[in-house]
Amino acid sequence: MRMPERTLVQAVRDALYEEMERDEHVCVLGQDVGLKGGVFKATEGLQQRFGVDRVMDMPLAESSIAAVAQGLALEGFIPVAEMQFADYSYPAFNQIVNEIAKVRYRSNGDFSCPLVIRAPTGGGVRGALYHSQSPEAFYCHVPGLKVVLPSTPADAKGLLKAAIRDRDPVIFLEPKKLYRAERQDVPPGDAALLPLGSAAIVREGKDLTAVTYGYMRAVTVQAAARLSPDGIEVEVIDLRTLRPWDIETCVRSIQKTGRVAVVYEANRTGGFGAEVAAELAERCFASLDAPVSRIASPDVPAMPFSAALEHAFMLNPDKVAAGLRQVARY
Amino acid sequence: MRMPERTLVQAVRDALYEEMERDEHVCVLGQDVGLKGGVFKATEGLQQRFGVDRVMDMPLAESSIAAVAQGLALEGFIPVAEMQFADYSYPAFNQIVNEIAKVRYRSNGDFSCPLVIRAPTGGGVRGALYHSQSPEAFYCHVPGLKVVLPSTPADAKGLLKAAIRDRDPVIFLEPKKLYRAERQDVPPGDAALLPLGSAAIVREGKDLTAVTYGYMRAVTVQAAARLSPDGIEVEVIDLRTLRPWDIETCVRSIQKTGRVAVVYEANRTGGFGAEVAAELAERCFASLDAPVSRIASPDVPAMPFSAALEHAFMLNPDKVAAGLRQVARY
Amino acid sequence: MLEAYRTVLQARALDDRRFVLNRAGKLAFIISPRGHEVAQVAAIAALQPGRDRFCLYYRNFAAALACGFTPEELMLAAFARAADPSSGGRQTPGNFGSRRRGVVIGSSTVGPQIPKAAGIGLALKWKGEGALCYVSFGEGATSQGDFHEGLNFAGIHRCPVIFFCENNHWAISVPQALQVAGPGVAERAAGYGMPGVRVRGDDFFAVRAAVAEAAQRARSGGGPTLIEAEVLRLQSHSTDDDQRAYRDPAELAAEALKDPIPRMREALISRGWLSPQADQAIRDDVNREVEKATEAAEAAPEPEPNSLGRHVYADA
Amino acid sequence: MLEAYRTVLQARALDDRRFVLNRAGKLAFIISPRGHEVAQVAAIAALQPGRDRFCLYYRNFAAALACGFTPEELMLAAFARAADPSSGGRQTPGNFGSRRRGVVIGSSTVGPQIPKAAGIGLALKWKGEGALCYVSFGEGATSQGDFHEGLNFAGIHRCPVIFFCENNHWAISVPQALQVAGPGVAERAAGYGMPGVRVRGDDFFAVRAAVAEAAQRARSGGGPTLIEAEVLRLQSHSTDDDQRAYRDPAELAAEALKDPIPRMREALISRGWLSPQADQAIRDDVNREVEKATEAAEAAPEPEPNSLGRHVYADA
Ligand SMILES: Cc1ncc(C[n+]2csc(CCOP(=O)(O)OP(=O)(O)O)c2C)c(N)n1
Ligand SMILES: Cc1ncc(C[n+]2csc(CCOP(=O)(O)OP(=O)(O)O)c2C)c(N)n1
Ligand SMILES: [Mg+2]
Ligand SMILES: [Mg+2]
Repeated sequence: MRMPERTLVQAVRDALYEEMERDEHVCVLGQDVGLKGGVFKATEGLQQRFGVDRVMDMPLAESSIAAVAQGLALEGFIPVAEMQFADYSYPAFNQIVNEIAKVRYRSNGDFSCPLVIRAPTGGGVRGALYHSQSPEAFYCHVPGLKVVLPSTPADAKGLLKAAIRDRDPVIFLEPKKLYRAERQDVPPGDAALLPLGSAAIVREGKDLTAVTYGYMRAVTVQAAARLSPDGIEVEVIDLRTLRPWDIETCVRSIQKTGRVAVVYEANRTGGFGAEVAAELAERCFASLDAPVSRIASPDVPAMPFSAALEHAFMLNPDKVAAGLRQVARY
Repeated sequence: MRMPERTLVQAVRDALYEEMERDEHVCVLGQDVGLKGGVFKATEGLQQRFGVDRVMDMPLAESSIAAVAQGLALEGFIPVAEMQFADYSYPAFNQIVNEIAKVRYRSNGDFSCPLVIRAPTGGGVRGALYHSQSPEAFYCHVPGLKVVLPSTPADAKGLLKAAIRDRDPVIFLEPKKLYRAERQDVPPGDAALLPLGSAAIVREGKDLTAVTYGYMRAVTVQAAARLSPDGIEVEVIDLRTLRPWDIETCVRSIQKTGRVAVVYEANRTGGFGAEVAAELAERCFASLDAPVSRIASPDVPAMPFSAALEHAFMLNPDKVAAGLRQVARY
Repeated sequence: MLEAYRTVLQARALDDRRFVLNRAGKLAFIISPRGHEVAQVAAIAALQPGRDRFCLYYRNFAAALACGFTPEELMLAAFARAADPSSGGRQTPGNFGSRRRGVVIGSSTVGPQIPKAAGIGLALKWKGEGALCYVSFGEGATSQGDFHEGLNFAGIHRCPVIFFCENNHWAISVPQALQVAGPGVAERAAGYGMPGVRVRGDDFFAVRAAVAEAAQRARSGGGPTLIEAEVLRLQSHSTDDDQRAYRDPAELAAEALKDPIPRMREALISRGWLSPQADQAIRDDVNREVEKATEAAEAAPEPEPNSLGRHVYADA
Repeated sequence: MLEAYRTVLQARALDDRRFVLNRAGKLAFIISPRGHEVAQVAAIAALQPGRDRFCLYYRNFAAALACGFTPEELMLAAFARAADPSSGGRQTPGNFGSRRRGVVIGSSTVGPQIPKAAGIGLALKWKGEGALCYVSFGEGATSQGDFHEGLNFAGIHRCPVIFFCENNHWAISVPQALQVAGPGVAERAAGYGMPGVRVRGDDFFAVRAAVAEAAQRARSGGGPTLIEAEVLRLQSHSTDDDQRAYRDPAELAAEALKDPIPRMREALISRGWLSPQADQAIRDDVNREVEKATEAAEAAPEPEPNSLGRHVYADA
């Protein structure tokens, strides 16, 4: 059977559609998710199919979007809430961090709050300071939350379906730059399911490991190709889930290569790449032939609107290749 | 002249008092900061001295506390806003991260927003899940913010005065466990001033560097003393300012000791200690005789109310000493 | 009716006992419902524990009893014992939760339960079984953005929610005049297209009637109601606070004379539903219960240190 | 008066030009004020740019012109040029800021300017010079907690603030019925103890009068006012949106006939303040200006890539 070619945003939509078909408790809520189908079309057609209750246009108030989702989850529904942009999840920060993440713990297991909060993340689409941020580090620091950040259509579908079935709250960040970047064969139905917490080795190599996620996966793979002619073979690992993250796969790779760079799109200081780098530097100390290096965005609020400044901000294959080369040559 | 013996919370109050005397633009706002003088007494007597405008009791709404402070700053006042507990700064997260931190950048330097947001942080006072959190990593990941976390009365006074005079927004976190833990001679007036961004070597040692901050400074110093009889001399560095942090002082110490542990009270994963560890592991690669180790709190939402569970959660000299010993023996 | 009165007395006696234990250094931290008890018990008396949902706040000690928590359970929470049904000693006492009783676990954070209750209300509306969600909070909480977002959402979708504000006119040391712009909390309701009701919180019958009417509206698809019960905070905010530092002594003295419990007793006696003898019998009984609860709770085991990491996620 | 009319025409002509440039792939992203221009210019006409403060939102293109931004400056922002006075090309056009003009730099985030304006109002009250803070937003923004917190604070302290809601009944695709519980935005004011006024946004004189009255109140210590101007969104939300996907075609067609600019012209002509000839002359002049502004802005240099790291902190 021919698997359908889907973009990442279509894969997200497929996952929502299938899970809503599977379980009538699954519902979608957010700004413009209804007739408009979301500003990126991730919920297109869902309201027509499932009605205005199960696909609910919410007021412009992110805190209440998270809170209402939580209320629904506490009553046995499985809400998938959309934050229109990850940059706009901050008004909901208290609901997410103090409330949703801690429901299970603070009730000593009597209550739980399984829900998904989806949000487009990252830059590269001329979105400027407030439609380009990469806030995953905030959520990765919160015990009680899981954080997923896929980078391919198939992963997005498989992980979103798994997130919806997970028993804990999941922050699901979708790199908007990749929404329509490529088409891929995506398995139909449950064949797509992928467990949370497992990384993918997306390029094999023996000289150097690059650990990355999200849009940086594609950039890193391209960068790796540029090192190949010089005899440097980079192994690229896509984490896919950031909390919990797949330390073992990374460690095994570094034991082979002896070198590792962490490539991430967020601001360098305090980004999730710091956690990855710190952990791998500790675990792999004896195997390392070079320092664990971080290749990340500059410590500038986010990428400006100007194309020239956006370009200056963003990592691209050239910059990443240069960074990888340094690690290889150390 | 005999310098007065002050607790940390008194030193905070002294700094506020002196800065308000010095510059009539300095004002204080927050819940219960007025007649009550703050739930920890950090603003005691200020309203009586400076009046209800300059020391303003705010409604129970953290987002507006941050927003009003920002409005005042934009008009040339120098607000020092209090969040009653750092755990309750999250309702203001959008105002802090999207607004305050980015005013200067997004206006290309036309506007600025110099203000201070003070909040008691950390645990150990039976405050349970919502009066014990250590959220510094969130703010340390935000370009445009500075983050200070002092651990002694003198540092608290000197750094708070500097924060008030700084031209950028500063998040000023005060370890509540230390508010009344010790008394110290604190220099009067401007003699107390300390620049932001400089660490202090608070114990010299040749065998191992422990980088820490906040309440963990005292715990680490005690832990270090337990290693001394075994001939292990730990150099303890108190970062004092977390953004920007004093990398050079740490690097110099590690060049001497060859070993480093980062000790922090926050949840381990994604904590600010990850940034410190990642950076030092990279910078000091050639000098390191052991992996950079992190000694941190478990990935549990925060410390429970039960004394038994609080104790199980918190780092103490025993736990830290055990961690340091491992690094020394690697 | 006498059941409700008994619950009010239980709350007071337990609270008094907790204070003694706090002074003796045995309990770390207490928030007293003193002055709010009658309003709380009256509100719950108009509802259906077991069927309805309750998002309580930290001062709802008497409401928790009315929802079915036993004195011993509340003492277990005060002592942070493993058997505390709300959180196994993880939260400060006052964060009530019990899935089987429909009491939704809260946090110490002021305000977030309000839009959460709107979401629960939406779920209950979808379920269509006539259950409602009751959510309570102080007037300080009405300043939070979450208050507005919760009322707005519930108003738009006509969720079966009762927003119950216990207005004691103080948020720790901040008086209502610096907290609530405009005439009061009840007046906020009109802006959301819902009825707003102000009621004397020391009048058991008035509170119960106001809540019963709101419940009737909620159950029949008429949507949410905002009720403001005016009460007195006859104690400092918590055992960490001393209100004499910021309140007028004359006002405090005057308020001390307005304890709602004697008023409730007199109402019952004047209606012939209670005799002084019966009153004394209930009090004695309650006191014995408090003793037993205290002893049992104090003797109960603390949480196991190695349980610290449990329930962060489902699989641990 | 003709000045204001000219500003309205400027806004329309510039916006039309931006759309052409957007279609030609020269401008990345535009938010049109189409349908809001008259209300915006009327509001600013009642105020004192240079003296007052203005917290504008992204749809306030016409308001920005009324505050003193020049066509060329706004085109520089559209092209994200280095000389864009608001942000040097860092923000999407529509985030207006100019310290010397009292236009407080905003962000693309919906809502946070509302309590910020309350804080600015407090500062202005302290300064005591009679200046006020004007803050505008759509009806969607009224759902944010920040709306409530801002009005509550300004109400408590009687800050000199004008809250100006441009209610076009849509927040991207979400209609007012799913956004605003209750009768409307203006009715929210009473709950905060401030006057709430609803006004037709296509009536220049009515808007100007409402804002002038609010300004008079603010300057004389009477506190804040909430004004709701009813307007139409005669374009899709932005160039990234197509409202035909979610709106009734008949309604769209009916609204297209209600453009407020012809209405304003007719009002001026019927009062004898404008002749058809004068109107044409203004239009020709405005068109020339738009051409010049576009050419100059397109030719202006982009920001230097190495300026990326500037102004994160004061010392860089
Ligand atoms: C978000 C948040 N901010 C601050 C606090 C600290 N705090 C706890 S109770 C309280 C006052 C609450 O007053 P009110 O809502 O009137 O309830 P009352 O205690 O008077 O019953 C404050 C400021 C908190 N718990 N949560
Ligand atoms: C906090 C936040 N959430 C979501 C968005 C995305 N967004 C931008 S404009 C808009 C609709 C705003 O509608 P309204 O306030 O009515 O103003 P209008 O555009 O109709 O003038 C939305 C949802 C945002 N910018 N900020
Ligand atoms: Mg109160
Ligand atoms: Mg609108």
